[in-house]
Amino acid sequence: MIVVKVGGSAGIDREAVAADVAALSAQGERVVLVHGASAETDRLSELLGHPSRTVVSPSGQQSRRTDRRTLEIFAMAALGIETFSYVELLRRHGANGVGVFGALSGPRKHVRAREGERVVVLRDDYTGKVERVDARALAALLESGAVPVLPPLAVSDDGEGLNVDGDRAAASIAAALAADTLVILTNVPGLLRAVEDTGSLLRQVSVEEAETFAQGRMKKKAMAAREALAGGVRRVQISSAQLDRPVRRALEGAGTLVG
Amino acid sequence: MIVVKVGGSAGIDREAVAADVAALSAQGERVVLVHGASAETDRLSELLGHPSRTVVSPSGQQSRRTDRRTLEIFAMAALGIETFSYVELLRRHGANGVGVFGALSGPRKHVRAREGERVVVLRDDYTGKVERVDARALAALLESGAVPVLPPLAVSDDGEGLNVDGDRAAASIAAALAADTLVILTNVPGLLRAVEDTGSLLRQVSVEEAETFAQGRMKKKAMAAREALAGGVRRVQISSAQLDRPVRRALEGAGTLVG
Amino acid sequence: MASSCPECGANVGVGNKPMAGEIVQCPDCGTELEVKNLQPLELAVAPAEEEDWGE
Amino acid sequence: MASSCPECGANVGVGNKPMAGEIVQCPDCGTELEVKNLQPLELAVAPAEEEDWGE
Repeated sequence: MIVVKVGGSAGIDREAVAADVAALSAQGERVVLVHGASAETDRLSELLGHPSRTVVSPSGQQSRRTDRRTLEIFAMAALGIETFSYVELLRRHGANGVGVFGALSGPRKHVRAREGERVVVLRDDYTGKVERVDARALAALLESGAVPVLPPLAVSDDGEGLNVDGDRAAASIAAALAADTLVILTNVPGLLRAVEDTGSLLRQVSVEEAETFAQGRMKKKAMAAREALAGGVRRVQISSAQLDRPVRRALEGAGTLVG
Repeated sequence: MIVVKVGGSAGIDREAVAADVAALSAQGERVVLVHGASAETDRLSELLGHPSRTVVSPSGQQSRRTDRRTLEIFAMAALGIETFSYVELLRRHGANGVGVFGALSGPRKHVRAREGERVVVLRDDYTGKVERVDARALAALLESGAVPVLPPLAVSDDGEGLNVDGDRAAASIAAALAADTLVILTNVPGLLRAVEDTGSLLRQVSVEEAETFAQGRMKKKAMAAREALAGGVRRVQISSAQLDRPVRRALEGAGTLVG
Repeated sequence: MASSCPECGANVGVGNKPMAGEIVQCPDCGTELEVKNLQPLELAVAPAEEEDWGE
Repeated sequence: MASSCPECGANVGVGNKPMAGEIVQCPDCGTELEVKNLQPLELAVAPAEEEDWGE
């Protein structure tokens, strides 16, 4: 069993990823596909006149301000564009892709943000963390031959949709389903010793090294790797989505092996 | 096992429907919820500058012109707004709603439309009919305690999303899952002898009578009733979504019993 | 403008400004034909009429 | 403006233009407090800092 996380930034070739996942599925491999939604959300937010805003946490981490309207636009982009496209593309390449929303649950988070010199708790922020995965439902879908496709969207127990980090959601899913491998596909070759030098690829790192070298969004991927490995996943590979047959290349060792 | 179809027109109280489905699910009843998307699609189409267009079939039936851009907007509205909202609301009322896209397959249809005096085949029309239901996947989800929530969206074997009629999709699902009852909730009390007289409710009709009295969109519901009954579903009830506890009222006999 | 019927070979007139996708009937065999192409004019048997549409 | 700390009762000053949701620290017991309400000024223990966000 493999969980594949593919980023939501612009420039990701969805069809290359879908074709590769379909090929693995055809060989009898069980695959769950988790995807991002950032680029489509930004574009749709612009079109709908509610442009994306960034907030900065006290520790300096940037993230999307997710008020209710942004969450609604995020759902349209994540489910209505990304999940929709991956299910179309998986079917085009012979796999039974099934989009699933509602298998991920967790609490809404009390997010803090810097406002000038002050720090405030954002009360109307629909950001969350995955704490429970409906492994039974996902396993049942896998059992029936489907390739589940999940957006980075969870639901709180109060019945609120939540914007969650796709990498860490994929780690939770991989742990909950006792997957062998978590493949994280992104728009860089892997973990780089020096961020600006794409030649400085680290082929294998420990979790500690990963967290030391990771910058910006890669920090989340290092955190996801830690959580997946702690959850019993045997292998985490962070590799590029731009390669031909990107998933299989990652399984063959492309990018960075963490753990 | 019950399949509930709720319309996508404006004025439908989603929370009333979700609360009622959740109550049935809590009593151990297996329920699948299929919903429409017309009002949200019209609104989103306007906002995105691609206003909805209607085409008229040679027989005079009006329908949504579904070119590729409209299909994409339809997916954002159906999955990203309606399915998303129903999963939120079901969770709010204690049920494990799981949005599912990809369980319905079928061919793209060669749709004909009147263009002035002429009749043309619309080659780029993403409208379809449900021919296959992934009953294994849906049964597996029901088995795991979930309430599957499905948009009126199918996928063709060439991997194209398709706008399908929600009523007939619900009939196909009910037949495929050998459901006892198909409940169709809409914004009128039921099948009316005289369309303009909401007092002229027909409490019980044969399929032939249903098809005779049905006007406009109700024709689709009569067609769906025929297909469900022919597929082995024991009972079809067409009732109002505006009632308090609309699903249970329909099960208790509100609206029109067909068959 | 005219072209030959793919079914029976008869000559089928399509008026002076045919539209892509337009349905015309072969005057000889009565088959419903579709204007597949305009330049050059090409006719094919039209797909069967479907009675239903989407949402 | 000032209000009492819900933990230790000490008097907590919040400057003249506090913001809803603003975090302030109790000068006595050091607890992190959140401005729950402005009129009247009301303080509550702030939820724990979370290290991560969404997409």
